[in-house]
Amino acid sequence: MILETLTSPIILFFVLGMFAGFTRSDLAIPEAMAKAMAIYLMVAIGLKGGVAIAEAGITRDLLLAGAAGVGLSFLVPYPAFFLLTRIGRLARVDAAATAAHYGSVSLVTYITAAEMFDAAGMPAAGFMVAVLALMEGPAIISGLSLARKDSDSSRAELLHEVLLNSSVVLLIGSMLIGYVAGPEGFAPIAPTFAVGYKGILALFLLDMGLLASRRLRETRTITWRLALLGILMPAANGIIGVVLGTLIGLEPGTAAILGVLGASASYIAVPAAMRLALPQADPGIYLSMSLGITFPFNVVVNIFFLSWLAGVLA
Amino acid sequence: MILETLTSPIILFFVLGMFAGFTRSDLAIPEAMAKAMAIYLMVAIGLKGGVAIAEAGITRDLLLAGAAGVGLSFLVPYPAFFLLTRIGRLARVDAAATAAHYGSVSLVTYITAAEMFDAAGMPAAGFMVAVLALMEGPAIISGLSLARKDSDSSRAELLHEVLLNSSVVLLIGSMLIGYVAGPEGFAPIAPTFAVGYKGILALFLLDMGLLASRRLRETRTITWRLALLGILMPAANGIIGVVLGTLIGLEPGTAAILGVLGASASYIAVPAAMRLALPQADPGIYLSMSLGITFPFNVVVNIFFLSWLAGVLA
Amino acid sequence: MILETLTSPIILFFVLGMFAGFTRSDLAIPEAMAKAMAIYLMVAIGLKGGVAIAEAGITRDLLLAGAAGVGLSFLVPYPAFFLLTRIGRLARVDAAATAAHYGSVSLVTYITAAEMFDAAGMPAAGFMVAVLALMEGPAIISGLSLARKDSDSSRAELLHEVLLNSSVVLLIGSMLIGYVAGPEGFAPIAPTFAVGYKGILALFLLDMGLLASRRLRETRTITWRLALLGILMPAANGIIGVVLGTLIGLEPGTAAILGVLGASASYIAVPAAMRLALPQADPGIYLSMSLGITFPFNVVVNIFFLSWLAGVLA
Amino acid sequence: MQLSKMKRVEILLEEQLVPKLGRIVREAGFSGHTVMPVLQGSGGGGAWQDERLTGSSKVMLLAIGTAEDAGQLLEAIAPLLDSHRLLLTIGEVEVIRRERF
Amino acid sequence: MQLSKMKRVEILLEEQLVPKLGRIVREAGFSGHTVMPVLQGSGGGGAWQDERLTGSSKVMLLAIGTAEDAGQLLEAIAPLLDSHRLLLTIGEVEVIRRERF
Amino acid sequence: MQLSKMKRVEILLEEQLVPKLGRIVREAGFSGHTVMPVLQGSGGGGAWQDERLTGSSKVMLLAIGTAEDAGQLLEAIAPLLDSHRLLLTIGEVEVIRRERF
Ligand SMILES: Nc1ncnc2c1ncn2[C@@H]1O[C@H](COP(=O)(O)O)[C@@H](O)[C@H]1O
Ligand SMILES: Nc1ncnc2c1ncn2[C@@H]1O[C@H](COP(=O)(O)O)[C@@H](O)[C@H]1O
Ligand SMILES: Nc1ncnc2c1ncn2[C@@H]1O[C@H](COP(=O)(O)O)[C@@H](O)[C@H]1O
Ligand code: NA
Ligand code: NA
Ligand code: NA
Repeated sequence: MILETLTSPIILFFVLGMFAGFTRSDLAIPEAMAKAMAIYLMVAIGLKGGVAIAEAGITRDLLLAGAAGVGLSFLVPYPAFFLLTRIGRLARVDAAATAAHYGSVSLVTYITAAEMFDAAGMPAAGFMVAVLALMEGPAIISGLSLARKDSDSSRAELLHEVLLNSSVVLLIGSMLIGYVAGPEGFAPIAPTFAVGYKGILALFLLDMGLLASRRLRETRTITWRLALLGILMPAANGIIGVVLGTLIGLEPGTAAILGVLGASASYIAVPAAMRLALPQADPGIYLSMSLGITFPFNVVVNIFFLSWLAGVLA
Repeated sequence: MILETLTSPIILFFVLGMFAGFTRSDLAIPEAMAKAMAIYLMVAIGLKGGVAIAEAGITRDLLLAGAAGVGLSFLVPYPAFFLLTRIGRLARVDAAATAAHYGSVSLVTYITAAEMFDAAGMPAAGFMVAVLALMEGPAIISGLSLARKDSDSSRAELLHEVLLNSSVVLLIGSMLIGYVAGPEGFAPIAPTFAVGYKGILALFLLDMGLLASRRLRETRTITWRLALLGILMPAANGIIGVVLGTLIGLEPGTAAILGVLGASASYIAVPAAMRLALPQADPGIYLSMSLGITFPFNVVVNIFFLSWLAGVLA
Repeated sequence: MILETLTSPIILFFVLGMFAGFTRSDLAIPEAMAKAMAIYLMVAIGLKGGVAIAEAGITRDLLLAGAAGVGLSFLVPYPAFFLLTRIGRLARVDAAATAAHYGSVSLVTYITAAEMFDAAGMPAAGFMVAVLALMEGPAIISGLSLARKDSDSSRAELLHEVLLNSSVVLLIGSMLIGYVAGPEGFAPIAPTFAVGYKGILALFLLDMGLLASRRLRETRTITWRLALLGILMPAANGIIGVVLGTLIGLEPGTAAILGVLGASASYIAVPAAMRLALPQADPGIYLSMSLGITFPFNVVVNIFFLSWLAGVLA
Repeated sequence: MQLSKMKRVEILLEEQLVPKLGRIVREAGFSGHTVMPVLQGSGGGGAWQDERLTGSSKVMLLAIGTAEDAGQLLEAIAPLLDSHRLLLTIGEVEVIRRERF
Repeated sequence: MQLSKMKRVEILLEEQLVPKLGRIVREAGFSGHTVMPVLQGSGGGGAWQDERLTGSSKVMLLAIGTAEDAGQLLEAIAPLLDSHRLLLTIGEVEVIRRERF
Repeated sequence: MQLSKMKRVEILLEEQLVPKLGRIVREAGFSGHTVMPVLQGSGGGGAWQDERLTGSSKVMLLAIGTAEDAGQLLEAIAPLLDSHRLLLTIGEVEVIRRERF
């Protein structure tokens, strides 16, 4: 699988984006195109997950995986905060904001992993999309409590942001639609969301490569200690996720993807929430770590490692 | 069909958009993506209609339906104006501008209905795309004459706007291309415009739900009387269209869609024309009515009702 | 083939765009949509070319065609400069900038020709995408040396622009990805880049028609002499390219497309470079000629003529 | 470097009116104008948001000219201010090469 | 035509803060505000580029009001200037129909 | 609140020149700059419209600084004004916390 990973067009487009970014090519994906692709991908996996649940029903596995995911999202920020202040030497507010990113999840990491596990013949359960959506929010709450600050915005504003931010609404909404429509209702719109899917993901990763390398290039706040944590934390969180998934009896692919969710760090939903709730925290730190270091590490190395681990544990 | 309607992903995405809008989620479809989808949908139905005409030829039905459509577009604004001033208590210029919207047509309502009639086994004739394009303009002229005002812009400017606005050019242009290219010429580009079509429509309706609910939320000018008219007028216009279509001998699906065109109110082409020609009219009124009230009513209730009516009359 | 050309939807959408532009319709393709389509098309042909090379290997033809293309790109600006100053009566700097455009190439002209040769049963070799990418840059260097000016920007900046501009990175990058992934690696993402391809090209040509006609409408700097050169130069360059291609033993379709590359004039990469390196040159001149005159001439007439010529010579 | 005092006129208007306003501005004596996008706003007539799909999009038109040009523009534009809900402000700026304006 | 002196306040801020700032501006007495897009910038905190995907997008909020309004706004906004890295400038403009502001 | 007088420099330029101008602005002593999009315009050289595809896109660069910074910038930028068709205006604004600039 290692060679397949490295010659997969999806990964290669990510590498191309990194290359273009580091060489300061003027290649740029228009903002609206990037957002359109993100919306498309969220709707596509939401629908797919919903149809899968409609076919399989609401199972014990789904409920257990959901509980495990929410637990991870709530708890991961605490050890992360500890490491970021002690080893990373960050100030309280920066450490808290960054910790929230690591508790939450990255949609693109999830999709990339799902694709690669599929191709490798150990597919993850469709319902994991629901777990993905559930894991976005709890870490934000933990992060804010770590900042010992009720945030600049009221609790109501924040809860609103956590429960109704665009990716949660799109993921859960599309999943419900897929669930209600079922396989037959989904059939007429399936071509749009099935045929184009992988190619769009490849183009999206091209943009992610551009964004990640630009982050790394422009950063002035990342020390070697922080860079190290940007690799150690997802490695550790990933292992915890896979072990937990195996213990509660998930299939290897599903356990592996729980690990991927644990390992992944948010760079879309959580930064937006932090700019509102913790504007004092420096986005240069949390974005450079989650997008510049952790994301490439997960995509190029960790996904592969976690699937191997899940296979061994099973 | 009623259950199919309510579990159709197309309608469900509209509902999801309404939900996101009402709960003030930050979900937003980028402007450029919305425009791209609109262009794609217009080209797709234009081509489809043109190919259909190339196959069937220019028939008596086409000519009769065209004449009926143009007549409806010209005449509907007059009773609408009467109701809007008497019952709706609008000032002359606001009533005239709003009446123009109801005489003209909504592309998305048309496409949604066409899809649903197709799925229900009573397809509308392909040439109705031509009727759709013909019905856009006449109502604008009636509306301006009702405003007793030659408009701020010269007659030439206005005629230009009516005949060459972007949706007319795209619809008629694509139809001509489909007609000239015929089924064989269309084949190579068919995948793009056939495979993706329904999925794109679903995403577009997500955006329409967002726009419609935002309109309703922000409106301060809609009274209960106006809200009522926003439902009564499309109901009445729809019935008139279906009856007329049946009388001139159209197939049930085709008569039903003539009703849908009569019932639908513009919220893209006519608002743009009114901002130019009747800037004194309040966009808050005509957009809230056409987009906030009439569009959801048509999509969720009226399309279904009109198809039932056409079936009964046939 | 002449009738097929004129009833091909791709050409007809170009004509529709020209019509909308000349009649000043408000039809407009959002900038982000145009860029998204350009990116998509570049990635699609890059991948296709790369897969083709992976299958056929690096052949003598590829190397010869590459050398011929680079030679054309370097040399064509010199006679062009001579004609533009003598017959066209342009000032040195304007002539040099314009000459660079004619030495370089137009992606859309290439794709359109490739599609039409395919449809006509004389396909061009996939590796010509590599030649396309190689031909972008050399003409810029020739143009600047003709301007007798080391340009406003340093040599390093310019070399960077030539080697790493977005289209070169995307084309070469996608080609390498296609090459590394090979036919099997490409399969999963093939639907996105194969199914949609021709339809997207049609929509893109709609936009090109809009841009070309707007250029012609707004221009005030194009004399009849320049307009004439805008037709003579691509005709001559095209013939040279086809003859050269035939002499070095390329297949007719491949020789024809070498002619098309010679005939085509850049209007995306080179203008961007010229604004940086020769800001004194008037964009009204070089864009009106390359986009307003040469591009339509190539698409509607010259592509057809060159394919005929290549057939005769073979 | 010789600096000259000029007026900087900013007008917030519906996108559809740009060609018309462009003509008025030029007739008032300005040498040109520049149009910038606007995302959203709120005022006496309520909140408003860019939404090109329904034709509701405002833009900001910027014109630099002499005090005389600005005076003429005010005269010409006054009748439109209310009916078209324009927002107009006039500021002072300095420019070099006044002959360009 | 009667021209009145007004203040033109420009504030550069994160897009997420627009609703909050809009409220503050209105409470300070302004009759409205207008929001314009911004592409990129650089300052003490380094270079920055529009990148809505990761939630990093600044906008320019424009508010026209009396000197009194501007004074009140300054009071209200002062605590946010540092924590939220706002950039604020106040210029002078003239308007007609001052009752609108 | 202590208000200080500053210069607000606005420069209309081709997007490709932004990095270069950014450097010049900073070397002139400004603490930063902000870039805003522009849609279209018209001037002595004819009408012009945003069309990023053919590389024709102008932007507005905004820089706030002291009168001295502005003077230095004028010196540095003068040679480019004609060859690059820049439009430059200088206005007066007030800011708080002048040490930031
Ligand atoms: N005081 C103000 N400052 C800045 N912009 C304003 C102001 N008042 C109104 N506007 C803008 O002008 C538009 C129309 O204003 P109105 O006609 O008062 O609703 C608003 O939507 C705002 O974008
Ligand atoms: N002197 C200045 N002139 C114009 N814009 C500035 C200036 N200083 C800062 N900015 C803008 O304000 C943002 C934040 O500034 P800072 O907090 O200094 O990094 C920058 O990214 C610029 O967009
Ligand atoms: N008087 C003016 N007011 C505002 N913008 C102007 C003015 N003159 C020129 N411009 C802008 O500067 C650009 C170049 O001007 P020019 O070099 O005169 O063609 C124009 O396209 C406009 O966008
Ligand atoms: Na995580
Ligand atoms: Na109607
Ligand atoms: Na060429």
